[in-house]
Amino acid sequence: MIVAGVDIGAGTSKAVLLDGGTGQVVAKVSQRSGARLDQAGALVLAAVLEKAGLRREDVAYVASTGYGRYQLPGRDIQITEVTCHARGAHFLFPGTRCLLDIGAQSTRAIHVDGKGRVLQFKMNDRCAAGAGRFLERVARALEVPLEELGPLSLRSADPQAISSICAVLAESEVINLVTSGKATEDILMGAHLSIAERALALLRQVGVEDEITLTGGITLNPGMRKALEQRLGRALNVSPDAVYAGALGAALLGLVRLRKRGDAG
Amino acid sequence: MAATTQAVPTDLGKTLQRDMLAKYYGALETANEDGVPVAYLFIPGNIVELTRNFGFLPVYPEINALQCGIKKVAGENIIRAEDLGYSSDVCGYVKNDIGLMLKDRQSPFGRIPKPDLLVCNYSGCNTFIKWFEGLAHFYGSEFFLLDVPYIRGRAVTESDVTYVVAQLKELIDVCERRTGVTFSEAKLRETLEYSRQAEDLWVEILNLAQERPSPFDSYFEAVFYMAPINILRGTPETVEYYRQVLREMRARVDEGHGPVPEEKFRVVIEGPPPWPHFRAFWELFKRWGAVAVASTYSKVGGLYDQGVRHDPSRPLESIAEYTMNSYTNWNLPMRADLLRKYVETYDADALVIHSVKSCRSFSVGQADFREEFVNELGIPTLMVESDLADPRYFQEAQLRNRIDAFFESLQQRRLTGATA
Amino acid sequence: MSGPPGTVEDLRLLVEDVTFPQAREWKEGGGKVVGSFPVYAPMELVHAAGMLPVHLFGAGGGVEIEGADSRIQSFVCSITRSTLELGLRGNLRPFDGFVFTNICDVARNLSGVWTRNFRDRMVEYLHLPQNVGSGAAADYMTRELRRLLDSLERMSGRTVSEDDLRHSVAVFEENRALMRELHRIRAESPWIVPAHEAYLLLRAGGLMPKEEHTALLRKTLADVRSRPSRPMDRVRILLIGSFCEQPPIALLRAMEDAGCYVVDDDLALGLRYIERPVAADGDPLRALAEAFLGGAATSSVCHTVRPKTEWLLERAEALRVDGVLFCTAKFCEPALYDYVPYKEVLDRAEIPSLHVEFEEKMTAFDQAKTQVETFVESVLFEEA
Amino acid sequence: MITAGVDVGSTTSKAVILDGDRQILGTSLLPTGANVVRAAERAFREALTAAKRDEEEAGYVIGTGYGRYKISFGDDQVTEIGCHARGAHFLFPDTRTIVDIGGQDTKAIRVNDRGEVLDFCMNDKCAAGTGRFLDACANVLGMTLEEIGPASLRSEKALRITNVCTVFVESEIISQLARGEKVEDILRGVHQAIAGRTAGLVRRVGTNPAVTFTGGVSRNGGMVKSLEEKLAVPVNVSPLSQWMGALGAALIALERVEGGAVRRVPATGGAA
Repeated sequence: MIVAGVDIGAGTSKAVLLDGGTGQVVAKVSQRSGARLDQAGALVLAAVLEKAGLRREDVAYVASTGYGRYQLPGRDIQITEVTCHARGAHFLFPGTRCLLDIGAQSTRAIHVDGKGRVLQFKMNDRCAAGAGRFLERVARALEVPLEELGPLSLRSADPQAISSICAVLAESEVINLVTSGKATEDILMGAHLSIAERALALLRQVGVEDEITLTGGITLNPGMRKALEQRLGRALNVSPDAVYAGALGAALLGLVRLRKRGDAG
Repeated sequence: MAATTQAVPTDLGKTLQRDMLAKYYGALETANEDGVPVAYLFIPGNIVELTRNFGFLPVYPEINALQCGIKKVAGENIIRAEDLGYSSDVCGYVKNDIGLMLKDRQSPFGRIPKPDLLVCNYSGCNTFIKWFEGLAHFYGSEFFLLDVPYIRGRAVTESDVTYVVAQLKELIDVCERRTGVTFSEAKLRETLEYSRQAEDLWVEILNLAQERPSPFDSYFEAVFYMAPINILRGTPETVEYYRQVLREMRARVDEGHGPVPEEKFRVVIEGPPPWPHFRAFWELFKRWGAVAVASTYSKVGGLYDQGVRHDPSRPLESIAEYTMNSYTNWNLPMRADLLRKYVETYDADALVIHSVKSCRSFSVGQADFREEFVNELGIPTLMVESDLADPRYFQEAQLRNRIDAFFESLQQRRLTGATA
Repeated sequence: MSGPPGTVEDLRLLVEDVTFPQAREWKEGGGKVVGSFPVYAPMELVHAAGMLPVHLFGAGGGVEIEGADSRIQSFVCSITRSTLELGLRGNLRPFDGFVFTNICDVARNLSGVWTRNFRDRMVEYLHLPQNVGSGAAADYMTRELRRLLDSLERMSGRTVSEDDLRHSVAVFEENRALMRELHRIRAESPWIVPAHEAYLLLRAGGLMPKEEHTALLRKTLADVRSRPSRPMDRVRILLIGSFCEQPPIALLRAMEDAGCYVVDDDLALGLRYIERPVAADGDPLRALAEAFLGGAATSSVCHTVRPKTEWLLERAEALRVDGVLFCTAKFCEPALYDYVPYKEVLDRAEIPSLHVEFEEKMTAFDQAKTQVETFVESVLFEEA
Repeated sequence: MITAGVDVGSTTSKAVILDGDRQILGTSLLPTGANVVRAAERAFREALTAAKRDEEEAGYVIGTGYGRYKISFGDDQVTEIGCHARGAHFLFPDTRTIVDIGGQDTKAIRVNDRGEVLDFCMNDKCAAGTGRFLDACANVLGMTLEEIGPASLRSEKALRITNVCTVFVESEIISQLARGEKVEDILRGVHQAIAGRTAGLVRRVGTNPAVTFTGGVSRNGGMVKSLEEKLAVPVNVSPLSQWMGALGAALIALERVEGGAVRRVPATGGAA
């Protein structure tokens, strides 16, 4: 039997089809959510079914998560993204004990147990918020395309300290660094380090324990990974599939509920 | 002792204070091991004369937090406290102290001993109660709360004094129980006499800022002379210290020597300084030849220039009145009158308000001062914002922009004689 | 105003009405009105002087902040800004006087801002003793209450006799007893009395004449006892931290919908601060003082002889809670300091806890709701 | 003899060239970008070209804006508060209050009858950069800065936007969108929120008429209308509002020359 996990985010929506028998991912799709959040879930679910050559009837259970989890008609259950991210990360890296999810809008630190269950979690207060938006604006101020932020920051020799506590004040610091003529790559590495520091402050509050898995789009940026590893002083699990952690977790938890309902017959 | 006429070494007061603090921190280093009883106190309304009666060594968490700021370790202490769960929105002094505690109280200026007694004389700041309640939780040490009523009308009331004196007696019982030393009123009178003499001398020094040019900056340099009157009161050394500082300042007046090459603007400054960026903040004013001729922060330890004195003939009553007369225990109308009095007495050109996030007991209501002074009294007033302990709250470019704009407009109006 | 509010929706409209209809109606009837800031103030004295006591809890989201934003810095809680905004906009015109108490440095300084901006009104700052264990505290507080009563007498033009005081204390005691009964029922069977209903009833008591509120409580208690009893699969929660600035009512409902039964809370704690009976004989002012010093609720704004962590663990056990929800206003220092030792003792006792921040003016709280949902999921699906 | 004012802002750099009797001969406007020093020089040269004059004729050059310390060829620096005040007073001699919603800060300035600053008040740290606040809102709604003003005017019902902080207003707008609120109503709410807070600042320096609204945001018709509503007074806006800082700097430079000041910095050598 096939289970679907649908993660409806403010920026992008992801859907995953999981084969209950083999426990393997049958298909996965990620696409922009667009302005109409109430349709984003249905659209991405249809896309993943099409990719797998299946029909809606073939799916035994649908679990939704993410910002728009309440807006997926025909779902069996909605589960929050923290619970799903934890379970998904555990599936990708079974040794995971800590999860750091840095998204466009918000940052989340989660401490999980051996089965991927949430023990402690902390969502960003204003300080670690808006990491993605912050980098977009820094890129514009420095006239650097978004995809080059990471690689360019790696060439920094003397990263500029950006100590501000929140994304807005940090941005003013970036602008002041620009107007005082500092090198672009040094400002960029400073910006990455300032996000890393604010995100790691959240992680330390839930307790740091190896292995640490990164999820969220920003963590695919090499500059961001270097900043995090440098500040944390230990290796981090990263995988391009990490962006599907939420949808994957929803499908896995859906499978648990489905089996429970099955036993209950 | 007649003031000797031979030349006064430069920065005499600054060096002597540094030596006194080094000696003080040296004694703290081994206090716990030597079995010396340690009492934690707050600077505003501190009752060091009373604790000294029982041989307590005083520790002031605010001074430790301030020193950490100047020695650039405040940032790491604060982050360590936030990792424990303290919010980014609470006072930087508290988090600095908690951060120190989490690193086994090892500071750049020596190891701070554990408290045997927490005397929470929280004059003027409710956050102090939460600070010491936290320390009582982490250390498990005895906690005595000296309830210091906030001034509601225009002055301390008799009912307030009765209440504080009754509590001081209860504190004496606690101290006797903890140290086994019996209270000696004669010794207290002697200590209070030394305090009174030091306070007289300190006021004489502060008044010298009425000179043109002022011999010292009563905000940025006052901190180099404030420690003894705040935390080492009640000893002959402190009295002698202030005689030397007075001698130094009088010599500066005779030579027409001041903190800046040319004193262009005399200002009164309200609010604590940003310790982690102290030099940079001072520089933003020095560039304009601006000198603080009076400040409220130098009165946090006690409003001696407003007549508050320890008095050996009325020991407990004068201590009680003193505890309620720290600047932050004065209500906002009283603070506004004092600021106006300073502008007049020290012939200042403007008022500068440094509003800090960590200290709401200073900051909330300052915007009303700005409007009252500009609109009703015609005194140019600048308000800028940063923090006294958290280095992450100091945006130099914004501060420079506002300070430059302010003195620019003062200079322009001085050239064309325009009125407000 | 057509009689007492009937439904929960009426209560919500009354509590969220920042034009204070009850106060206006009382004022138009020739009476005087005295407002107090959120946490505890002995409003029996205002009642005894024949004036209407009103508990101010800021404006919630009910007013757009403009004037106050440039007078009160951004690192201060929203209730301070919205209360000043209500004053600047004239919403508090029916009020003849205000009583502030020592909640925190911000509330203390706000009394100074008040005296400067509203010079034609009586402003009192009552110093409630923090050294509650001192032998001199009862005498001191009795003198403070006498001082407040003198200025209330000057304002109302009436001398207040000991009998007036005893009568008012009795009226408040009866009201408190009924409120305690409602909270006892909720702690036992929270599905009968949702938290937002108990909260709205409590808040309404701070807006209308006490006698009218007591009648409303009697009617509600009769109705509550007859409600059907069908519990749902929810998590028993103790909610702490909202003793001064109040969370939006919609956030409170969202937390319940996310799967919580709030079996006890400190919402609007100032309105049920005295937990033990006030002595009916002797000097009524001293009786009020001793009730405050010996029988007050535990809150972050007043020091306690016994560590607050002991109180928290005792409370959590007595209520058989599944978790503790720290729900604190942004920038609320007293609550944020107590959170750290509280969390430490709960972790040691393996009682799950979550910290959520709010601002009274919030209209969107998806993040807070998601966090509570996640917390409920982690408790419910313990073995998932 | 000509004078120049060069305003290096966080997002754009501007320059104005004046002649002896205060006629504007040429202006320039270009994105500041990553290299501030080059932006200042380019702004200065482009304004000279527009004025058909060359650099040697400049009697005095004053730099302003956040990048003023990076203007190597300037004779002096004046803050944008001083320059906006002088520029606005030159264009509207009866103005006594000037409001500038800039990229980094919002300023309310009181001036006397000679355009000299008597008092000023700037935004609170957390309500930083209202210009950037507007930029963030436009970004979340997928619109340009030029579109959001007119769009806000099409709204009938203003939604209340409560967040002062740029980071949190974005999540607030996303929630409103998710609830199906109309974009124009959200934008009206955003403009009302900014205008409300700006009016609060203006009241603190005193709303003495006439009020002049300067800076790039004053080109947004929605903001002008909201500000007039909140202040309950008409507001002067000039097509030159983006060059107000540079114009003020050039005027102050002219006053310096009239006061006998001489250019101390050699020409930039006309580097490309």
